[in-house]
Amino acid sequence: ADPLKVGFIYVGPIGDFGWTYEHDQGRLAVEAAHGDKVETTFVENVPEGGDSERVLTQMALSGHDLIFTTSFGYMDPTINVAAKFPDVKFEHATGYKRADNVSTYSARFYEGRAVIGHIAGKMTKTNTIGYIASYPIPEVIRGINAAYIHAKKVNPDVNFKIVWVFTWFDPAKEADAATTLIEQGADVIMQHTDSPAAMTIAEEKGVYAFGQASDMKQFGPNARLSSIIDDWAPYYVQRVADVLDGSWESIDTWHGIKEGMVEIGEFSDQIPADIQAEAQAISDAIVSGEYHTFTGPLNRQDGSPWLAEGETADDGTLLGMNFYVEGIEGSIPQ
Amino acid sequence: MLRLEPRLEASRTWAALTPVMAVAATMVAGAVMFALLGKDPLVAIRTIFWAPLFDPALAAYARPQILVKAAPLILIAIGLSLGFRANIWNIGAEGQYVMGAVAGGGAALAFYPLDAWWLFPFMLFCGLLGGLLWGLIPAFLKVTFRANEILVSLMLVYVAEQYLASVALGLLRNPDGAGFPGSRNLQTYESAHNAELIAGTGIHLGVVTAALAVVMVYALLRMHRTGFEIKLSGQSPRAARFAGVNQAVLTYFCLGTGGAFAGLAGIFELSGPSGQLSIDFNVGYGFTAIIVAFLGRLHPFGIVFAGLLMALTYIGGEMAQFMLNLPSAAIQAFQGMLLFFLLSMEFLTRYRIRIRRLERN
Amino acid sequence: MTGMFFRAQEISKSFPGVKANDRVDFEMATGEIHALFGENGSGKSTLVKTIYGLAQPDEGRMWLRGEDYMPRSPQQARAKGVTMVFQHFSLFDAMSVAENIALGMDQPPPRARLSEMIANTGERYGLPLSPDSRVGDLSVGERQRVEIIRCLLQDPDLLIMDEPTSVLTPQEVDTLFATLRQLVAEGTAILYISHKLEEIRELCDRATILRGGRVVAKCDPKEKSARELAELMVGRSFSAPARAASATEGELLLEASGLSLPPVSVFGTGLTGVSFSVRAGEVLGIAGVAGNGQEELAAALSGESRASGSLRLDGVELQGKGINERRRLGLSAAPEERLGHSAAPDMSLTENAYLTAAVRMRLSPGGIVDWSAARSFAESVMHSFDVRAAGPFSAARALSGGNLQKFVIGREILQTPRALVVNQPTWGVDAAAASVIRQALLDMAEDGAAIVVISQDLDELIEISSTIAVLNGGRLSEQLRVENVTRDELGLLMGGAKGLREVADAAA
Amino acid sequence: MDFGAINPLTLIATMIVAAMPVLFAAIGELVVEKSGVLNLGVEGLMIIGAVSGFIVAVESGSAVTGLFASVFAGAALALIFGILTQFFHSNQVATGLALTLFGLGLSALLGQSYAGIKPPSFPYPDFGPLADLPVLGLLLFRYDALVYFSAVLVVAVWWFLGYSRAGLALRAVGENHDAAHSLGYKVVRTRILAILFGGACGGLGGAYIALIRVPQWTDGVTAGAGWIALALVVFSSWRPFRVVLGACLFGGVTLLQLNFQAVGIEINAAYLSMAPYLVTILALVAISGSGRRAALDAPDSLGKPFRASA
Ligand SMILES: Nc1ncnc2c1ncn2[C@@H]1O[C@H](COP(=O)(O)OP(=O)(O)OP(=O)(O)O)[C@@H](O)[C@H]1O
Ligand SMILES: Nc1ncnc2c1ncn2[C@@H]1O[C@H](COP(=O)(O)OP(=O)(O)OP(=O)(O)O)[C@@H](O)[C@H]1O
Ligand SMILES: [Mg+2]
Ligand SMILES: [Mg+2]
Repeated sequence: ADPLKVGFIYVGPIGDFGWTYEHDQGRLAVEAAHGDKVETTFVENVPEGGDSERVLTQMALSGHDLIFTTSFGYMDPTINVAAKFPDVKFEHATGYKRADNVSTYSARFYEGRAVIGHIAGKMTKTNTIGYIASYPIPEVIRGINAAYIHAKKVNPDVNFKIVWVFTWFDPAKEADAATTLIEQGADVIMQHTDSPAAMTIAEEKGVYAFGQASDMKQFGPNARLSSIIDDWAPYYVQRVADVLDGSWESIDTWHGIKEGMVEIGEFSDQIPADIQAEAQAISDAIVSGEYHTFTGPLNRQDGSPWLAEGETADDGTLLGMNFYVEGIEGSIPQ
Repeated sequence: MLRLEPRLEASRTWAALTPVMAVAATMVAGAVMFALLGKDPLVAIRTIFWAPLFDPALAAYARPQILVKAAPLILIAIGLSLGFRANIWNIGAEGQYVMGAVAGGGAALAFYPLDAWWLFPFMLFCGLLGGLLWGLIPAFLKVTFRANEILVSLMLVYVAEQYLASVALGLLRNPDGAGFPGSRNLQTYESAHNAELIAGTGIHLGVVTAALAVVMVYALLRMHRTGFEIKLSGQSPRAARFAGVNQAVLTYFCLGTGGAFAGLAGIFELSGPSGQLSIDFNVGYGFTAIIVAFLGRLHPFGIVFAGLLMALTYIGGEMAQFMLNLPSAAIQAFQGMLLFFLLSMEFLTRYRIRIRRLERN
Repeated sequence: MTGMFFRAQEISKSFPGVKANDRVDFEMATGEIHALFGENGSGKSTLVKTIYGLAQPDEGRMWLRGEDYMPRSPQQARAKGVTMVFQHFSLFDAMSVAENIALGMDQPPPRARLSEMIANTGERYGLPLSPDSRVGDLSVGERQRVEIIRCLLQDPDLLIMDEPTSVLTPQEVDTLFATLRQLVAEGTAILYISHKLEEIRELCDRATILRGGRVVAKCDPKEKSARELAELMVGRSFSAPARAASATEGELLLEASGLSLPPVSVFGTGLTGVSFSVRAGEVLGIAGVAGNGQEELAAALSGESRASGSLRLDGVELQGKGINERRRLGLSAAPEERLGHSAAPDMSLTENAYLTAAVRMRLSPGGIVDWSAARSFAESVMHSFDVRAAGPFSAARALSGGNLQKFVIGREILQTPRALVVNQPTWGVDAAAASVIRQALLDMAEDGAAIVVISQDLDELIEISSTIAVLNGGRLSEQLRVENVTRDELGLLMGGAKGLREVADAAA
Repeated sequence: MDFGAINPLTLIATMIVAAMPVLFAAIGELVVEKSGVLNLGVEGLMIIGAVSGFIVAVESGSAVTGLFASVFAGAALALIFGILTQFFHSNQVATGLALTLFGLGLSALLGQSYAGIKPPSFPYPDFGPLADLPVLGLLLFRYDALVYFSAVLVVAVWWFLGYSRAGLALRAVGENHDAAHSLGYKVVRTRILAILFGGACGGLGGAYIALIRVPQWTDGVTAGAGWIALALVVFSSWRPFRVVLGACLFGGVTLLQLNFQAVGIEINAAYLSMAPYLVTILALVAISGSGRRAALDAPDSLGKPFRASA
């Protein structure tokens, strides 16, 4: 039989070493895992909006059986095109609209941030952690909260300096942001942007940082403490297998460390063994389900209660999270 | 020895021939590049130029899509061409496009979920106005302070982009969008949706408007005093003043028209193919349109041709990506080469090459 | 022919569509002032550009001091002692005098030394200049000094001057001639191009006359009358314009009082309290050296710039009215610069006819241009004024200077305005075309129009004006009957004398 | 809110480094514009310089070799622009934009396999004890070598334009190309050389981003710096030293904005990010509206095509 045709559309170039790069790694994993049974194709740098709808239609027309649409902004185009091609299956990343032939999937990156938040809280000497944030959306706010809660837990004096750069990917600006934070006393840098620029700066200035999206070890051999890696490969390989054996159906997936969609990069030797062990313990507890990143008691920034003692956050609140937890300074830009 | 001799009048034959020659030359140069990338050059070229028009599976869908993709380019370029002919350099159409979309989209969303026949025309009007006003800023600064409009309009692009980001995250953010940036999708807002006119083609009112704009500008240039004034002030500003042309009015007119057309393109795109006002709503039509305007030699019909050619290479390029695994960078470089060849061959319309012997003792 | 200082043989040069030089033979001796003249477009500039290395001939040979000479660039020409002052100044407004001069030299000395040389040379030839002033701030006469000093600093053996006097006062011309004679006495040969035949007779030892790119005559200009020279030039005889004996002046038609205008640019001149009045049938001549406000006055009258003061046409106040409104009321204008001001170079004659005639000829009712009416108007201008061109579709730039000038003046005259302002109607126009234009202006006056002619050519003004006034530094002198003034008096007024009384004092 | 956290000295030092890419590109474009040519393709030149500098640095293991490569690559791309505009008389605005489009595509193509690689590091001159001086050490003696080179370059361009014969000729060509031609200056040759110089500087500016400032190769790494450089030339009214000032301001506004955020001053970031562009517009209005002298510095033949008349 003809090989299964699997298409990917990417919002950036596959060489961005961030978001799109990791999705493309997933594509390559599909090829490796399924060999001759599949043929994969991709179109990169596709703007969200009308262009993506056209590209998706053309892919559907040209005989693709399964199409991964790997950016939030492809949500409505995916739904539109899926309605016209009921026989083609779609997988949309990070969105919330589904259909009979459209699944959604996303990763619980915040779980990873809990782990590195813990490490950061322990490792900072200046008690100042710099956070490079992209856009004020729930996903990013979730990450800040998760990291803050866990840093604060182990270091009550910790203080987050957050700068919003309003870009996912602008190496020069990210580098500037890192420099600024370091000059203002941050000795650990976290980022929710995709380029390794901040890591490089951290290496240069002798402070710590965490890899984001990919491991980034080569950019900061001394600076890098650990990393949160997006690993789409297990999911992609599985979903293709589902189509191949006919068991594919529309589902909503939100996977975390447990399923391997979020991976904590290897701990650096800079982290003392006991802290490594603690961090590993958090990760293990999350995997086993014993522990939820957002477990009460937690208040909102304004002091109003959010979660009572022992209560854990529901996915609905997490997905729409638009507030800081108590203790974080500053406000979310509007 | 080869000699270049200027022609007294631009050659119409060459004007028609050079685009063909430029495309041919690009195919040759592109073939070399594709071969270096390890792809079959003939297949690659064929895919880019042929598949969108004749591929059995894709052409029926892709053909009207070429019009859809070309429409904003043509609409913006035709507006810019007026200014360019008058020596008024609006290179900020990208910003005017954004502001048109923001203004029009904002107007529609302000009334959400109103169901009224007048909303759609009102939205278009606001889009036009948004682009118009954004275009009038460089006009005002040029007329009042003699500030260079190239730079002012360019700077305003970045201001508009920042403004877009701020409203996509704030004011116009979809309240039902789970906190994600971006507005409601106008495609699901019945009275503001710029729906396709012929089912399945994607052709929407913006395509028709672009065609109308081409005809209007053609008529303006050919028959109306304003068209004459535009050409005159472009060719010799002093003669224009002597002819009684009011340079300030003309500046407002050209930058305003360019802005209004770009704004219209923005709101058509937003309420139609794109649907959602997001941070990355604009994808460079405003800049590409400048090149389209020049490739079309600032002539209305030339702009139509250039716009369609650009759209063809976009769509063919996408096909080459998923059919042949060509990287998008290769397509972009290929388009760049096409532009260079078109620009360089234009000189054949203005010069003739003479081969002659040197006679010297 | 080795005895000759410079010799050109069978020089030919073609441009698309024209043979600018056609087997031109020509020679000069050391210390000779040689005139080169001919109609517009007869190939004078092309020939001298060849000598200066700016153009390479298609055919032909040249010798300098008996050696083969074929400069490939102006630098090579300068290295051999050949320099040139251009018809259109080759100066850089935003730069200083010293920088401008340095740019024209191949090995300029250090700045301080150069300034010293400029001062010395200026003193020696009576051409004072301040090395540090910006050229843009200088008057036209001073600009020419910059050009000349630039040449003199190179100790030229052959100095080429392409129409150097068209912008000078008679007094400045005298100074220039003195300089040139001094140079000749020092052994420099001068090749002198001019349309002013009287000047040629006064200054030059020999003359070569070009027509249609060919040498048509060589003569000693001192032995010929100006009229004979002119006839040699155009190849036929022609008559001087005649003023009808019956010409009578009617009532007051155009009246300006207290027109003032601030300078538009750093380098410009303004206008201060300009007043005059012109009757129907009267030709007012406005004399003056270029750069004393002529363009500004023309623009203030035409409506291109907004001056303060009052301007009335037949009692109707024109101030505050735009150029087309003035045309509608009957005041038309023809500016000095043909290409790029009166006419758009790349547009057809039809479009150029529409350019000013839209209002009076009603060529665009309701904004829609009636191109066929515009074409027939253009054709009638071409026909009435013998404008030679391929047709109304020819681009303005394809016309020779004289033909284009006939076209732009004819275009105004055929619209039958009540008053017409023309600036430099015959500048750079050959004698035959000039006489056609002057005659047309006189005819128009005779038909009852008021005419203002701004010109730097005193002979022309004396020939056609009924009254005359002098513009200096943006001020207009009193208006005098032409019979009551002499050339010298006018020259002094042009040079800055405040009024005839002062002129009289100077004479005493 | 705590202004104390902003250390003015480090901020200035960082601003200087942030200014380098646009400074190089702008000083090159200044020379190009002084010769009367408007090259809107600076962004394309920078990105090509960035990618080729990066590739060569990685392959040769030497950042300095990479910089030389970027200079050549920038000049080579600029040569295409030069040939099209000077020999084929193509429109400068359109050709410049096409250059940017082509540069972005080509750089992405060339750089495909270089993403995610760390380039060799760039030498910092060792000033020994000078670097430890209290204030001056930080302000003057702790930069990479290119910062010092940029100072030399700016002074050299200033001297060249103002005091050298060739610079005088270049200005003459930009001021009035017809007059320069009739005096025998090679207008086209001068402009081609200026364009090459501009390309070399643009390439160097791009390489500075990819090799020193960020340092890494990613698609679109120059992120609009070329456009800033263009604005900067006008902002400085074509004077070399003002380019330095402007470059620090431009590079600095982003840094200042980030610093404000980090100390908790809440100004809408979008509006702060607009600031540099609004400032340029204001500067443009100020120099165009008031200073007649400033207007004089604008090369008179800027952007006009030159056709030799003989
Ligand atoms: N190559 C060109 N570049 C710039 N402007 C042009 C060019 N060709 C035509 N135009 C202008 O565009 C307008 C329309 O020109 P077009 O060539 O269609 O008219 P035409 O050929 O004179 O008439 P027709 O199409 O009826 O033969 C006119 O104003 C013309 O001056
Ligand atoms: N660069 C050129 N390209 C095309 N034609 C040219 C060029 N230069 C001159 N010509 C033509 O060659 C002819 C001779 O021109 P030239 O300038 O030598 O005349 P001229 O005698 O100096 O006239 P004038 O008295 O008006 O200065 C004219 O028909 C002119 O149009
Ligand atoms: Mg036609
Ligand atoms: Mg001449």
